[in-house]
Amino acid sequence: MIPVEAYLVVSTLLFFIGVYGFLVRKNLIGILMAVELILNAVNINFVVFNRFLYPDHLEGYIYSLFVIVVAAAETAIAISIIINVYRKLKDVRVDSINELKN
Amino acid sequence: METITNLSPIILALPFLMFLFLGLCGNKLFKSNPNIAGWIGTAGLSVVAIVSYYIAIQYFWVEGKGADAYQQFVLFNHEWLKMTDNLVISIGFMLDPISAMMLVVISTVSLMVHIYSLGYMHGEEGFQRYYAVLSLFTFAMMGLVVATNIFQMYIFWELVGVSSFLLISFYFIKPSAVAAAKKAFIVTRFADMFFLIGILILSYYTNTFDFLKLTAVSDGHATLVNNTMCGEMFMGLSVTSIAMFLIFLGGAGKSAMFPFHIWLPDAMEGPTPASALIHAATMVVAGVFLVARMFPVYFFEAHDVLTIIGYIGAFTSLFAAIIACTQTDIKRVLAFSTISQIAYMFVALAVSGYTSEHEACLGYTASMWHLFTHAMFKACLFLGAGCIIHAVHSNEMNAMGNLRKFMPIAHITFGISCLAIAGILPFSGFYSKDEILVAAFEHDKVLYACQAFVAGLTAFYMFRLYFRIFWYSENPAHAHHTPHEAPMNMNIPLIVLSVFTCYSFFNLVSNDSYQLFSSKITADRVGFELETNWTIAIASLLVAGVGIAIAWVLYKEKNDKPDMIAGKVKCLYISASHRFYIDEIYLFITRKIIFGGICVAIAWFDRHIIDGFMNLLAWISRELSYDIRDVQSGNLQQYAWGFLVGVLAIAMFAIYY
Amino acid sequence: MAEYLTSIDFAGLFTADNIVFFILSAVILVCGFMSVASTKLLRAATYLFFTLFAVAGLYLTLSYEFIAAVQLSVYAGGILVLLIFAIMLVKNLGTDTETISYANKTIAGLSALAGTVFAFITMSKFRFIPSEEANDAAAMVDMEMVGQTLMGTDKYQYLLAFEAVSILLLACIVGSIVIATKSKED
Amino acid sequence: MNILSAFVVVLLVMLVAVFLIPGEKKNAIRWTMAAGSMVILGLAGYLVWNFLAQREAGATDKFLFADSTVWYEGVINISYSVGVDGVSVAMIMLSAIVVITGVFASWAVEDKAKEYFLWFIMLSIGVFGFFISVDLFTMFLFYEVALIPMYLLIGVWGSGDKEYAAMKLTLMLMGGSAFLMVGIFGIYYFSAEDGGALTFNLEEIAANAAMPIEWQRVFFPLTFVGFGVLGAMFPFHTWSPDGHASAPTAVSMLHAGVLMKLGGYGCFRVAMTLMPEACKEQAWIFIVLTGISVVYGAFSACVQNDLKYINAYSSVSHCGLVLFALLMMNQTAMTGAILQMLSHGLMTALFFALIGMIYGQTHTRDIRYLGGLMQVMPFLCVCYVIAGMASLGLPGLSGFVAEMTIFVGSFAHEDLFHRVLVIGGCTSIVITAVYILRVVGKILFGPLYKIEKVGDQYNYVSEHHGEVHHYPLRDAIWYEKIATIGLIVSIAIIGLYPVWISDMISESLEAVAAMLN
Amino acid sequence: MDLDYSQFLSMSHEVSLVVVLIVLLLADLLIKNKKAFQYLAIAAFALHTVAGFYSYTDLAGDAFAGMYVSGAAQSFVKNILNVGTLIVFFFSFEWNNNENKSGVGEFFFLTLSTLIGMYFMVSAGDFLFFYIGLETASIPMAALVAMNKKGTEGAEAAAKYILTASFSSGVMLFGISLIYGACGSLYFDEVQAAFTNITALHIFALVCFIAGVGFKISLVPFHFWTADTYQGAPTGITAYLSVISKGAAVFAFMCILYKAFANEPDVWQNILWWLIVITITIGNLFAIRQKNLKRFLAFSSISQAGYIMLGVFASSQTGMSSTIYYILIYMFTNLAAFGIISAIENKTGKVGMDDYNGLYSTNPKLAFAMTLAMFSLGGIPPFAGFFSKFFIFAAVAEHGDYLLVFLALLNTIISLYYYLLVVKAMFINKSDSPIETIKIDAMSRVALLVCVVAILVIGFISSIYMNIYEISFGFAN
Repeated sequence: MIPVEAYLVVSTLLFFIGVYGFLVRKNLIGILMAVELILNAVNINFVVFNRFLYPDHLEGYIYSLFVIVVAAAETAIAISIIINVYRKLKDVRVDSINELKN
Repeated sequence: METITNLSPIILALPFLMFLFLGLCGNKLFKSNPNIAGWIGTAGLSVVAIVSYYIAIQYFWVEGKGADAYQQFVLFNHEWLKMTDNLVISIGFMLDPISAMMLVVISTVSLMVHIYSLGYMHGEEGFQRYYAVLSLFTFAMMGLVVATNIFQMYIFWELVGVSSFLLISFYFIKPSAVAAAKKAFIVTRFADMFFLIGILILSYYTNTFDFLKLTAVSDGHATLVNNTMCGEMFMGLSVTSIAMFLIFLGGAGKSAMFPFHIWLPDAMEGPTPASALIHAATMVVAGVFLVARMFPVYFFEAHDVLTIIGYIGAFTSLFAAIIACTQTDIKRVLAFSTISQIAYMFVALAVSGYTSEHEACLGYTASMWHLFTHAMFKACLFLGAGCIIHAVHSNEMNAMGNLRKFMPIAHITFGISCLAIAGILPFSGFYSKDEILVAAFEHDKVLYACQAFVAGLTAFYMFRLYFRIFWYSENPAHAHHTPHEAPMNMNIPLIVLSVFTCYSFFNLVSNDSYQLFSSKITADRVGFELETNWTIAIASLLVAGVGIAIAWVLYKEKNDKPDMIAGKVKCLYISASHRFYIDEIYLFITRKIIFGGICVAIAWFDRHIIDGFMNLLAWISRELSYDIRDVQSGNLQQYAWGFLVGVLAIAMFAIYY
Repeated sequence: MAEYLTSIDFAGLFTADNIVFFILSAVILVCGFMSVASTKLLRAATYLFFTLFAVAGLYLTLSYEFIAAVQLSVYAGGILVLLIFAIMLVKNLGTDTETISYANKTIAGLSALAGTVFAFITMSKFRFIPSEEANDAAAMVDMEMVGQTLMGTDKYQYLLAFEAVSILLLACIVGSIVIATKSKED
Repeated sequence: MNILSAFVVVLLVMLVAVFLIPGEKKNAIRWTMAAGSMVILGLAGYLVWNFLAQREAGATDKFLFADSTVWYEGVINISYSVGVDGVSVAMIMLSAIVVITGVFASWAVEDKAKEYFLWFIMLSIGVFGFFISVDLFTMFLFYEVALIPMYLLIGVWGSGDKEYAAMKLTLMLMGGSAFLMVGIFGIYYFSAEDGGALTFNLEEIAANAAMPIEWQRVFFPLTFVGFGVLGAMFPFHTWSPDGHASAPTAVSMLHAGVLMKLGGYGCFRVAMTLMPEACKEQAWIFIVLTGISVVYGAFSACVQNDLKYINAYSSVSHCGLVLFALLMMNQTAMTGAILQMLSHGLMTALFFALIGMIYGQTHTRDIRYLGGLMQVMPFLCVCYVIAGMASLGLPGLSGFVAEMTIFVGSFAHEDLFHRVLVIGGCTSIVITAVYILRVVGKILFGPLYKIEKVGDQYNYVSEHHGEVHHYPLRDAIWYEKIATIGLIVSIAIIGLYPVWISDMISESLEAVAAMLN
Repeated sequence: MDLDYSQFLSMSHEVSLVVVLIVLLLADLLIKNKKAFQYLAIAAFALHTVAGFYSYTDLAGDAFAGMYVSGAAQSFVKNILNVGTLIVFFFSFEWNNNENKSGVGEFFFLTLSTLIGMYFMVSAGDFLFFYIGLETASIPMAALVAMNKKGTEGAEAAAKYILTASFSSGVMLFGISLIYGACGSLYFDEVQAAFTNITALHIFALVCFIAGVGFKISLVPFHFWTADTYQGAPTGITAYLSVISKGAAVFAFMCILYKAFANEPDVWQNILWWLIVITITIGNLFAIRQKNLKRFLAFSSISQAGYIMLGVFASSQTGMSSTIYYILIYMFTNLAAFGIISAIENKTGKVGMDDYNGLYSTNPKLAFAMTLAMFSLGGIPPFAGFFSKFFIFAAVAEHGDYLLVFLALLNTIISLYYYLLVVKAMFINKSDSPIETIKIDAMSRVALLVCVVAILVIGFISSIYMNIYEISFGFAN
């Protein structure tokens, strides 16, 4: 049987790949994609913990379901906001939303 | 007794009320005719004088004499400020030989000055103010001499200081007067600080301010001081000595002893009558009075201090006399002469014994006697000088000369007073000064020699003054501006005071008057039989005669001998005429070291270091605020990075800390 | 070290389960990394699709079919499509290559690496004890159970969350419309 | 209603009244202020008389006219408690005098007079509230209420570098209250033994005396420094010169006259009374600091050129003496300290009033550019001399009484080191004389400087950036006279007949002094 | 399976708000007159608010087997949120009438959606429900932020907000997943039981969770979005974000810490200690030099968040009550400030601090109200802010951490400095072209009056704080 730790390694790596992506991606949509990676990593965690450690109840299972749903909603709003940014600035690069600072 | 008690408050209350009345409404009420203010003041003071005389006479001849000694009466004593149950400042009235004598001195001179000023100050701006302050001074001086406790004395001590300030700065438009007033006040204030510290030390140990308790004597000790302070040491010195020395320093300040003497010559910037009253007759002897008041303590518990006082006095008298020989401003000459004469009184006290068993017990009497006679003749001299200045509109000797034909009354009274101060028989100065010399001779030959020499110097410079004013060659300016005799109200005081100077003529009538002081005013208040020591008397007469003779030779007529002599001892002459540069030293210390060094440094320190530190704090937060502004870069990914690093750092901190 | 290596049953590693897991993990990680490292955004989206797919596969191996299905339909079918729409909508975005400075990469990479290492260290301190029931049939989830869990009101049942999330979705729809509709001034 | 609360209520009524009067009716506002502050003064006089009568009749409570209403309970025990002992009565009297003279001194405020007086009343509320409170919370509340109006009063109506000064003053004082607040929490949470009901009531806290010594060591310095900042203790005094220099006349008066007293009063009432053991341990540190204040302030004053700076530094010196004496911890010295607060309050208010009045005409306070004013405005100048004399401790005026009580009391300390410090402190009486006379000699006496006489009218001539201004000069007007005479009379009353007030104060200090010894 | 739908009825606040939501959805379709719609919306919500107070006492206990927790404290907090939201609606009236004509219905719908999300957070008894509440409260908020149609700021602010929000929720989820892995449950009470004998993993999970919530509360270093978003958002929304959203998050956070992590308080207290100090200091330092009032208030609200967290840190009944009390007063105070800014911005479009120079001479009443708000924020008596600060410090002092009190108090000096800068601008600074005398609309005026009265009197009415104390449940142990 595959140990929980193995899954954890995968999810953690995926999580930080997502974080890395968030930090380096040059445009907003790319950043949004990185967020999806992060959420997937989290989901793996929930599912694996549920499956291997606490199979009595479906807590992690349901949680990951909800995360997927919320992620979808979030993405929808985020994309419409990005489109909005594009409409205003004709640009979706991160550097372009740099008016508000200091 | 009851009468005295009932009358005594008048002596303090009347001048004070007069001060308030004249000070508050004088300007308004007497705007059209300021003289009325003067008359009211004089009238008030006459009442005070009468009451004072009455009390003094009653005390000396009726009430005062106890079984073997004069008693010390506390006529009233009102609690004024209660610090602890024992340390209470009261305002009271103590009647004993010296205070009774001082009542007479003060009221006499003050009355004379009041009368004199009616003429002298006539038409001056601030006439009412002048009389108000004179009343204040009289009040303060009276309060000082009748003090029942040392703190009351300190209170009035300060008050005479301030009235002196106000009188010196009477011509406040003149910068020199203002400077002199400031100098007088600050120098005496500086000395007062020592007085205060002395009081603090004394009261800390004895737990009382009361003179009666402090000066009570039994078994050859000032009991209270001996019991509480004996053996207490501070830095290797006896605490008693320290305290008493500090108290003496307070007196030295008021009495212009070296090195606090610098304020007195400058104080002559004030109106001349005020100088006569304050800076010649009364206030400046407060120091002598203080030491006399505390005499038992000095004598029994701090005799070493008394010795120091003696040497300081001797030095000061010599020092001032030398300077007096070179001054050309007549009021300054008189001022240095005052310093010198007061120093005499200190010497007398210093050499005195306590009871007639001790050697030189007449020193105390002599000191008080000299105080009395000096007050009279010096006031007379000053008032006379006032007349002269009034006449020639200058203080400088050069503006005078040959005035005897213009001002006969001034000439005669001035001459009599000069004789008195020179110690020529039969004028009052002879007796008092002679007793001092006798006492000094008995106690310490060095002091005697010094004082005898000073007596000669005194005679010299006083007659130098006299000749320069009344003889010498006439100032050509007088041709078109003839000096004239002063009005009557100025001359009467001169005459009255010179009569006092000549009081020794009464000796011819009765021996009692010769014994007047020795029978009544002694340290132990018992009295003794005074005998003239003719050896010393003749010696001092001779010395005085020599002095007068030299003055006669040099200054009777205009000649070049004085300049020649001055040329011979150029160095001495110049430094003496510059008062031995003591003022310059003071100026250096105050201006350069205290102001320029300490004050400026502290002010700088305050602005730049202390305040700078506070501003630095503000500056740091502001700068920090600007320095970290780029953290909020506006870049989304940097925000996330900050978030991540924050999480990691906090987690590490929480785990490993 | 040698002792540790010998203690591992290398032969036992190559079971079917393990091989599937390795492959899926490799796909997840490699494609995940490619999706953030790729310079072309459309490619990145494609890599992301593979990653999502592989994650769904992972769920399947854990016999959580329903969640795998949701993953596929919502993520691959919904979110990714949205993303691609957006990429297409924005001019040149699909074809532009983006260059990222090395400094940026280094800092981000090091931070992420530090995070990873740190996460590993913390996790290694904790002993996860697998449930004894983990391999039982009880651990399998059938649809009825999922339904009951979602619709129940007892403990470990999530009707409330289900209802709550509906409000969220509704609000998000409204929100998206508000933002996306061109205002009259534009 | 309790007579003590009446002070606050009357002020609140004034606040509302002034608020309701339209801003253009300046005279109505002024007379409302005058009437209100008359009432306050009357109340204060009545309070003093009644207090003395009750003590005479044998009332032995620590605080008379005590009254208490529970405010917060349970979670935190706060009550609105009032009460006065001799010390607070003296302070209330002082405040009443300064407030009414302050009103007259502000008579000439034209710009936004209404707002000015609103903040002025607010300040007064804080002051009176502070002195009547015996509950630490309300005390602190009123304390801060008194501080904050200063910002606007200086910032809006001040002169010179007013914005900087106002900000500095406010921040430093609030910094002090930050220290203070920690101390107050400490006091509260150690106000009763374990399990006892915590309380903010000063009397109960003192009675419980529950704070362990190791905590006292922490909270005493915090509290003392907190109040000490307001008391201008070295090295936290630098707000004072700038603040006073920039403040409008009446505000300087109130601030130096009353507000700074809050510091000393608080040090005594809170820090020392509630944490006596730590006070005994640490007093020497603060004695050294305040001793430095005394001499340092005086020396600094000697070389200042701005009249207000001189007076501000002199306040540093005098207020230093207050704390110095308090820390000597015997009845006489503490009595002296309270007397000094009283006396300094009155005379510094007088000083600032006079400086304001002179400045109002000459438009400069720099003593280098003034001279001979005595001929021009004799009334003001005579008052200035009197103020100066009070400041340098002339007998017959209040300063002497206070300083001498302090010196005698402090010198009674049994420790030699302390006595030596007292001697050091004594030097201040000389330095004070120096800087007071410097001013008097420079600007009041001497020939006219920069003043020209045209007919009967004197004009001050000043050149500013090549422009020549002629400011007409005059002597005091009636309201200025009321303000100055009122203060001088108070100073003289204390100076001439101090025994009643010193007894009143001394009585209240007996218990505290006994505890501290 | 036993489905007890009647449990929904015990969620009176939520149900009532959902009803309002539905009514508004329908009304938006039916009523074309935007003004009338606004009146209706405000009236409906006001009704809900009032009703909220009546449901105050009869509710207690849990529903849905502990997933939903409601007690007097939660009810009270919801009521506070209601009142705050109502005031925000009042202030936004003018803006909705003019600039947001096309999106009035959406404005209300989205705002109320986020509000219901906050209800969920407040009443959560389980991490899942909490998470959903949090997202409900934050995702639609991005849409609200983007409603600022003027310029590019709204879009930028919304983009920054939504992306950082999703990042932070990712981190928080990671933390929650680890908590789940370590504790085996997501119900707070069960986590409490299991969250003992902690390891590094527990702490890491906890920190991730704190970061996620800290993002909402804008604790440093999770605060970066705050200033940008506040500045870019419509002023009404900024007010809403800074007060309502923050208040709800703090309370929810407190409940979770006091319940779920009650067994290991030292760990999170230690973390919070530093977070608070850093938050207050950094917030203050940034606020010092801000020239845009909205941005200025953003940083001020960051440092205020630090102060609020002091009550959480205190971990006691007093701590909880003073936190709620602080939120209450902070709400009125900050809303007053934002109300004035919003009113002036609506009329003149000016939000710079320099624009406020000489405001007192032209708009004395507004300047006066602003001064009150600034003094109250700075904690100056006798205004309400003083009491809230005092009580929150008292809670920490009761906990025994005097050093923290001291540091926080030192920071109040800095904060006082910049609050006084605003006062200085209005009263002292001279301006050649001050903002002209403006007449603000009746709605804002009423709301402003309410805020000012609240600032003036709340502190003096002791029963408010005492009642809050009664209903606070405090630390679980």
